[in-house]
This record gives sequence, structure tokens and C-alpha cells, in this order.
Amino acid sequence: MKKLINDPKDVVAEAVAGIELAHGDLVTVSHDPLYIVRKGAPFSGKVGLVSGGGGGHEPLHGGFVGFGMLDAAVPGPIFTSPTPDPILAATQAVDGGAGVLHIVKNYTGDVLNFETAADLAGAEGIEVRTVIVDDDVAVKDSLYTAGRRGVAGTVLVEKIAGAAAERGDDLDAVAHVATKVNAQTRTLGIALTAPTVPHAGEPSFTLADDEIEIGIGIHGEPGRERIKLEPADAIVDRMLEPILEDLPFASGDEILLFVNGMGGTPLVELYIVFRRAAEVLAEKGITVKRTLVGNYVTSLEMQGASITVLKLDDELTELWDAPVQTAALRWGR
Amino acid sequence: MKKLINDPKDVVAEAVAGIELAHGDLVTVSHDPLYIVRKGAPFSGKVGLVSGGGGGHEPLHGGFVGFGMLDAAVPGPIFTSPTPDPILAATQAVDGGAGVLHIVKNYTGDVLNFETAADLAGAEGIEVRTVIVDDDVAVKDSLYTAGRRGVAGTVLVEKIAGAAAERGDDLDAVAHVATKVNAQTRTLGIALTAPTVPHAGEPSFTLADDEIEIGIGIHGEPGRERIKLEPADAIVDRMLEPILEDLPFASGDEILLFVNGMGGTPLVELYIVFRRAAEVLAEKGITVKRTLVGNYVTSLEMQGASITVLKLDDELTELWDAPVQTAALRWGR
Amino acid sequence: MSLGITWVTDWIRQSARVISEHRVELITLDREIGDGDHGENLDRGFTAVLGKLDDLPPDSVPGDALKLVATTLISTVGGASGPLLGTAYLKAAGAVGKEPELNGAAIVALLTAARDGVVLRGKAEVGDKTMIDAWTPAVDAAAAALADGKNEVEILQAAADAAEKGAESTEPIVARKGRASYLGERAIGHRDPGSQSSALLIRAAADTAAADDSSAGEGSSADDGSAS
Amino acid sequence: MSLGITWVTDWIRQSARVISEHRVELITLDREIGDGDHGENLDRGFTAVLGKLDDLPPDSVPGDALKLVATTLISTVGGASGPLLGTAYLKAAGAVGKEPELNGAAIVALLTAARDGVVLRGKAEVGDKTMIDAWTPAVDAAAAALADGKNEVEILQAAADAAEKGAESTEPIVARKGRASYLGERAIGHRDPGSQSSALLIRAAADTAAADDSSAGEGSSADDGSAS
Ligand SMILES: Nc1ncnc2c1ncn2[C@@H]1O[C@H](COP(=O)(O)OP(=O)(O)O)[C@@H](O)[C@H]1O
Ligand SMILES: Nc1ncnc2c1ncn2[C@@H]1O[C@H](COP(=O)(O)OP(=O)(O)O)[C@@H](O)[C@H]1O
Ligand SMILES: [Mg+2]
Ligand SMILES: [Mg+2]
Ligand SMILES: [Mg+2]
Ligand SMILES: [Mg+2]
Repeated sequence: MKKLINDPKDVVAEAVAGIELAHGDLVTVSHDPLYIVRKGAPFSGKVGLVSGGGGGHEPLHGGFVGFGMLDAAVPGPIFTSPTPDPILAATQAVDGGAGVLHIVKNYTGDVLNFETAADLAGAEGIEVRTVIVDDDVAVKDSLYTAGRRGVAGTVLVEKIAGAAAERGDDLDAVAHVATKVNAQTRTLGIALTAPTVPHAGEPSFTLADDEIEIGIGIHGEPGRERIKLEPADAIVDRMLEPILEDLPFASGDEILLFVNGMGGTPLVELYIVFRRAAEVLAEKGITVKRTLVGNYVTSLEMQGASITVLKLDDELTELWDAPVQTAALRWGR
Repeated sequence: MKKLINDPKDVVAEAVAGIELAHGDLVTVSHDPLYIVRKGAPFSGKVGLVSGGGGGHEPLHGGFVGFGMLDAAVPGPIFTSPTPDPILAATQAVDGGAGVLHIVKNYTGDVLNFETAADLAGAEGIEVRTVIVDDDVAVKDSLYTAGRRGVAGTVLVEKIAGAAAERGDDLDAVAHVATKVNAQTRTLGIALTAPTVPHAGEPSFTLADDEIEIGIGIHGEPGRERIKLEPADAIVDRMLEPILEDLPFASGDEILLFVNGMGGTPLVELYIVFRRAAEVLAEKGITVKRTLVGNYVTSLEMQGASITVLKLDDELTELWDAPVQTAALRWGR
Repeated sequence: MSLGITWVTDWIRQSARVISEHRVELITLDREIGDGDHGENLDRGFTAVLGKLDDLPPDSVPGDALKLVATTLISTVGGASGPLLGTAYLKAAGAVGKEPELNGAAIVALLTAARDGVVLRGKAEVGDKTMIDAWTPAVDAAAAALADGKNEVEILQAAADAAEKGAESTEPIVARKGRASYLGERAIGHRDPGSQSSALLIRAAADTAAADDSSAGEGSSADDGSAS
Repeated sequence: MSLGITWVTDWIRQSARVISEHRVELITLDREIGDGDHGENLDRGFTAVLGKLDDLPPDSVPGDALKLVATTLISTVGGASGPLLGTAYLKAAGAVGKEPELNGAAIVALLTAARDGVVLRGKAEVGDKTMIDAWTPAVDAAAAALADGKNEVEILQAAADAAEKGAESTEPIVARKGRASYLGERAIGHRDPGSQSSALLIRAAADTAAADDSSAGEGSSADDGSAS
């Protein structure tokens, strides 16, 4: 294992210290319990947005704390959900009297820990609503599984719900828009290599030189299927099919197309993927109205990418376009 | 070799097509000759800024075309300088009558090809000035080498010179500020793994599992020294020493600290590096006034990082803070 | 015999020891069909528990120690196993209340409450390839042993044997809860890490009870003469 | 004998062939002490040259063909080698002017101008571990052969032999120009890719001149009876 780290146990805490030093204009950090909070929080009368989850997905979630997006991010150890204590503390820190929305990726650990924190916050009189993000179409049937995972679509939920909170929507309305974004978002990911979790010291899985994983998550879990490497265009075609079938997206739809890097794939490849995805969508009469390309929801140094399609309407487009000022996503100010 | 590409020969052209589709609000693309130009260019009376170089360093340079930064970017094949033709065409496309500044990284190929293009543009009556970026302290003595390489500092030159052009500085003034940024910027890079150039199909060099390269460039050239892997803090200390000695930076200085990822290193590691670098600088009485952390000047999927220190003054700080609106760097609008 | 605070704290210390010894094995199991952190998670949790155990007041009863484990695991483990095992210990603590000594029936109640706690949070059934596949057979075997008139040590040994068999039984099946469920058929042939760690914890209970019992038999540490 | 347009176009085609055959070798040399694109760069350039060669008007002279190579390399190769070799061919074209047939002196002038073109752009000296380490010995050997009264084929063969030795001579030294200069001592033991490709190009000149010459001797393709 080769990494620019000190002790594997300190990876997340030291990285958060780095975030604090690099982005002190945007965020403040609580070191114990560990969470990142928007500078100036709580904002009186504004719904507070808290998200979090295991580390190793940076810039998710810490890079999205700031104006128009999250009020706090709670990082757990690498790939491990945080415990209720820091989630509770972050919830308290961002409560401006209008309640707090928890945005939780659908993993058993995240759901249970946020649930406990929400219960504890509720017991202290803070109104908490929870939106579970589960945009990953690779996981088929929630009757027989832990349900679809929350993956790259989480960024879109955080951005759009953040804009709704920023314009003054109440807790119900913010939760409603977050739920809607999640309902209209579908993602599929693939991996060319596995990540190496620092404390594990070895890659999470092994792939031959000509193999890729289809339907991968963001925690080094193997995907549902392993296939031979194909040209990028063929892989993109394979990825788009289950996404477009699932909602289903139809000719005339306007969408946001998001090509997300898993951390170790160069931007040049992400743009090649984007190009093909946009081509296929155009052929189907689907209009790419907004775009996002880059490493936003990663899995350490894993090579791979995911494609996310969000069906837009006027409200979602307006909220997407609204100003945002965070370390990893910024426009309009 | 495992990459999300189609034919290795089409990598750059297809990626640029992806950039065109993803960022059509910011840029237009000429496919033959291949260059990326800011939407609405040329801007009458504004100095035009053109940069370029081999592909594989994305988001450099295409991701920096837009308001307040570059007017055009000319990508060559992976790690290969573009030829004079597209440089000339891009220069013509951005000339608004106030002349054009070429920002060129100091490699023999880039220098020669830009030189020819500048000559040809001059012959057509376009006033061209060239600023060579050579911020890499790993290359010792230009009497015995091709001279210091232009690496991550290029982003700082492009941002600050772009702001100067945007506020209406004339060609001399823009060239002067670009030269000044370069003169006050020092970078050192390290690599944990090698990149694989698509047409070569094999990693550019091989490193044992416990070895790293110190003083690496951004083209898969081996560095000057190979050492055993050390904890991140020790590596950062090693990197900062030649940087701080070289200018030399001194107690009381105000600086911009830029930790750049080489493409394959996760953000969590970059923040660990940033944390240590900021600590060391603080100990030396150097004030980190502005910061940048992320993958801005990459070497395909190479794992590694560089540290760049730019000595600021009021003018440079103001120009750094000025609004910028590009695919990869954006604030203030 | 019956089992008191000494046994519970011995059990907890032994749990920390076996989890640390099996840390890499649990990470490896979790790497194969999960995300590779299970051994790290539990090791972090039980290390934290060890750190707090010395602060336990001398007049503590078993329920106090179990509650300490519960709150410490909940606030240090994270992931799925933190809330699940945390709740198990919390409910176990509730089941034994302020009782200073646990007889066979109390031991069965403890195990049952622990299992029910996991089910309450995680909604898994036997056969879903989770830690429940270790806990439920353990509870059943313990209840059967109690009905058969076995003593506390024998009850815990029956539970540990059943938990180990239960962990083994997760190998040939697909998962319906937890991360392994994302894998479909590809999870077949791999043991569920949570069932393995739960089997280790229950075995630690049996082993320390047996040691307690034999040292009690030797009269070396027990001041309670009621050993069977 | 003298060498005309047939030789030049044969030389160019043969150059494209050997560069393509040695593409991987040149990439490998460049991977070791550079950035791994030299074979790809020249192959892209000479493939483009081949595509344009058929459009060369039938009444073209050697200088026309050399100029075509120059402009095509400059506009398709990029990197360091594009402008350097492009300038070499451009200056070579200038040196032979409108001459339809090149005698020994013209061949030496061609090689000298090519080398001077590389120096003009790249400022390298012999011993800097660049393509100049092939070109300068080649020019010197060609001039010596001319002075010795050798014919065109012999002159080019002397140049090719010297270029190959020159390429070899880059192995034990450090570089002072080009990317290999960043490596310091670590470049020692590796051959400079540009010196290798230049040696291949000069060898192609000699080989095609010899073939031209022998077929001229057989009277099969040359309509010019002045073969030596
Ligand atoms: N719904 C559930 N009910 C019972 N046990 C579960 C459930 N989901 C997961 N588990 C158990 O948790 C274990 C994984 O724990 P751990 O790796 O620490 O957390 P995570 O899955 O969040 O990484 C699994 O092996 C399984 O035994
Ligand atoms: N200043 C120079 N003068 C002469 N030749 C040079 C000079 N710099 C580089 N070269 C030659 O160019 C070769 C590299 O060409 P190439 O790999 O195509 O370009 P790049 O170095 O831009 O990747 C080197 O092997 C060397 O022979
Ligand atoms: Mg986990
Ligand atoms: Mg090159
Ligand atoms: Mg796990
Ligand atoms: Mg090269």
C-alpha cells in the first residue's frame, strides 16, 4: 500500500484538519466530536442541512459545506459511517430554529447511526427530517437486498436541497424537494481498479488486467458483474441502458448529466465518457440541459466512473442554478 | 493498460469533444485545427491569453478557458506539445486588437512550437508576447539542463494574468504580471506511481511498492531521486525545503499555498499534505493567505502531489481574488 | 454456580482480545463481500471499551458493565455493526437489570434480549447472511440447554457451538441484508464477517465462564460458594 | 551517379517504414529517459508525409520533396522533435534549391544544412545527448568521404555508419538538453531516442541510395545514364 498518509488511524482527522486550514473562509471544524460546519452557522430561521458518512469519498461531504448547500458534514472513519454522537453535535450546531434535514446515503450503517442521532436530537426538541438517497440502479430489488445504495446522486440532492433551504423553504418543503431529486435521479458506476482502505492495507478486490466491475458501489464492494474491458463507448452504452430504463427517461425529457470520477480516473477519460453519454442521450431525444463532470463522490483512489441522470423541471433547474459557495462546488458568488 | 478510452489516437480529440458538450456555456471548440476558445472571443480591446501543451494534464489548460483566465487553450496529443498550426489559429481567434500573450510551460517542444506560431502570428500583424513558466525547483541548473520545467505554478500564472487582462491591462502589463507570478512561484512534485500514456500502453516507469520519486515532472519523466516511502509529514518536509530555500521565502512573507494532485491521488491525501505544509509554514512565520487544493495540473492517473508556494503582494492577491468563471476554477460569478 | 460482575468484565476483556487477534481475519472476510472495515470497526470499539472498563465502580453489577459496552460501541464503532451490536448489549443490559448474579435463566434472557436488539434495529431474519445467523441459533441452543437443566457454563458453551455453526452456515447462501446483499450470487462461498465476530464474542462468553467456574471451583477468586 | 527525385521519395517512404517498424523501440527509449512519445510522434508525422507524397507534382525536384517533409512534420509531429526535424528538412530543402540531381557535394550540403537547422532551433552541442550526437558525426563523416572522392552512396553510407555510432555514444553520458536533462546522472546507460531515430533516417537515406544505384546499374528504372 502506497499512500500519502501518516498513521492509517489518523487519515480522516488529519484530512479534516487540512480542510479546516485550506477552507477557513467557508467552514469551521469541531475536532471532538469530529464534524465540519459552515462558517456562521446556525442561521436563524434557515433549515439546517446535515449529511455525512464514511470518509474516503471526498469531496463528499465536507467539500459541499457552505452557502447554498450543506450546513454540516460528519465524516466517519474511511468507509465507515460516523457514530451518532458527532451527528447529534452537528445537528445541534446547525439548528437555527427551523429544523434540520439529514441527508443520508442508503447504507445500513449510515441509516442506523443517523436514526439514533435524529432520535436523540428529537429528544432535545430539534425537529429532524431524514431523506434517504438511493440512486444506484445496480442494486436490483430491495425485497432481497439492503436496498439501493446512495452514490453520486447525493451531490445533486445536497445542492438542490441546499438551494431550497437557502431561499427560505421550510423543513417540509426542503425535505420534499430533496425527496423529489432522489426520486428523479439514477446512477450506475463501474470500476477499473479497486481502492485500498488504509487500515486494510490491501486492495478491496482484485481485477485482472482486462477486467472491469459493472455496478460498483463507492466502498470497494465488488459490483454485480465482472466483464472484459471494452472500448469506453461500449461501456457507456452498457451503463446508460439500466439508468434510462429504470425511471424511465423518455424523449423530450430535460436532464442533468453528471459524469463522476471515482477518484483515480483522469479527467480526460471522464470527458470521453461524457461525450458518448451526451451523444446517446441526444439520439434518444433527451436534452442535456445541465452538466457536471469531475471527481465529486469518490472511492479513494479507485479508477472508474459513474453516470448519473437527473430528470429536471423548472424548479429543479432554478435551484441547481442558484448560487453555491463551497470548497468543491461554486458558482454565482 | 486499463483506461476508459476508445482508440488511443482519439483520446484528446474525444475528450475535447466532451469538454465542448459539457461546457458549451463557457467555451467553443475548433476541431481542426484543435483548440478551445472562450465563448464570445475575441474581445475587442482585451489582451488575449493563449496557453497549451500536451494533453494528459487536465483540467490544464482547457478547464481554465473563460472569464478572467484564458481566452484559448491548445491541446496537443497526450504529453506532446501541439504544433504551430493550432496555436496560430487560436492566437488569431482571440486577438481583439490588443495583442496576445502566450503562456508556455518550459519544455523544448512547447517553447519551439509556440515560438514558430508566434513568428507566424507576428508576420500577420498580431502582436504576441510570450511568458515561459518554469516553477519546478527539482531541475537544478539551467546551464546543464533544458531549464526548469513549468508545472503546477502554471495555473497561478494563468489565473492572475487572466485577471490582469480582464481588468484591461495592456499587453506589456499583462506580460509583466505573468512574469512576476512565475518569478515568485516555486513547485516541487513527487510520485507514488507512474502514468501510462495510452499509445505506449505501459507505465512510464516502475516503482517498487515501497518507493517514491522525488522531483517528478508531469510527463511521466522519472524524477531526480528515488527514495523509500515515508510518512506523509516527512515527505512534505522534504518537499518544502528546496521550495523555501529557492526563492528564498522568509518569515513575514504572505503566500498562496497550492497542493496539487497528480491525478490519481485521492483528495483525502492532498488535504493531509496541505495540513502538514501549512503547519511547517506557520512555524517559519510565513502566512498562508490564499489556498488551493485539488487536481489542477495532472499527469494522467499518476499518484502523487506537488506543493507550490507563490509569494503574494497586494496586487497579486487582488488579482487572485478577482472573479473567474471557467470549468475548473470559478468564483465571484 | 452463577455468573457475576467478574465474569462479565472477564468476558469483555476476552472479547477485546479475540477481536484484536481476529482483526485481520474479519477485515479480510469483509473485504471479500463488504467494504473491509469490520475488524477495524470492532477493534476500535472494544479498545475503547477496555479503556473505560477500569473506571467501572467496584460495586457494579453485570447490567452496568453491559451498558458500558453498549454506549461505548455505539459511540465509537459506527458502520452497521456499531448500532447493531450496541443495541444488542443495551438490550442485554436491560434484560439482566440490577441482578448481581446471573443464573442460567438470566443468561438465556441476556442472549435473547441481545438477539432481539439486533433484529429490532436491523430487521434481519435467519438466512439473510448476517450476524443474526450466529445469534439466533445461539439463543435457541442456550434455551434448549437451560430446558435440559444444564448449568451456566454449559448453556454458554452450547450457545457458542451453535453460533459457530451458524457463522459457518452463512457461507453457501446469498445475502439479503447488509452490503453483501449488493453482490447477489457472488456472495456465495464467503462467510459473513458479522456472524463470525458474533460467534467469537459468544465463544468468549463461554470460555471466560468456564475459566471463572474452574477458578471458582479452586476457590481462588469466587467468594460465592454456590458453584454447581 | 547522382541522386534525384526518385531517391528522395524512396528515402522518404523508407523513412516512414523504418520509423513505423521502430515505433515501439523509440517509445521505449523515450519512456526510459523522457516521456514515451517519440516513436508515436515521428510515426504520426511520417504517416502524414506518406499521405501527401502522392500529391507531389511529377516534375518535382528533391528540394520540393524535402520541403513537403518539413512542413508536414512541423504541422503534425509537435513536441521537441517536430520543430527540430522539421527545421532540418526545411534547411536541407533550402540547401539543395531547385537542383534536380544531387551529387556528392550537394548531399554533404544537404546533411550539413539539416544539422545546422537542428542546432539553430535547439542550441544543442555534441555530447548533450540529443539527435545532434547523430547528426554531427554524420555530417563530418560525409564531408570526409566527399574529400576522399567517394561517390554519393558511399558518402551516405559513411554518414549512416557515423550516425549509428553517434547514437550509441549517447548511452554513457548525462543529458544537457531535452527531457533527459532533468534526470541528471540517472540518464546514464540509456540511448537518446532522438539520436536513434535520426540514425534510422540517415541509414534509410543510404539504403535507398544504394538500391537506387544498383537498380540504375541494372538499367531497370533509371533513365539517367550517368551512374558512376
Ligand atoms: N440488517 C442487518 N441485520 C443484522 N446484521 C447486519 C445487518 N446489516 C449488516 N449486518 C451485519 O453487519 C456486518 C458488517 O459490519 P461492518 O462491516 O462493521 O459495517 P458496514 O457494513 O457498515 O461496513 C455484516 O457482516 C452483518 O453481519
Ligand atoms: N535542444 C535540443 N536539440 C536537439 N535535439 C533535441 C533537443 N531537445 C530534445 N531533442 C531531441 O528530441 C528528442 C525527443 O523528441 P520527442 O520525444 O518527440 O519530443 P518531446 O521531448 O517533446 O517529448 C530527444 O530524444 C532529443 O534527441
Ligand atoms: Mg463500512
Ligand atoms: Mg512529449
Ligand atoms: Mg464493513
Ligand atoms: Mg518525448
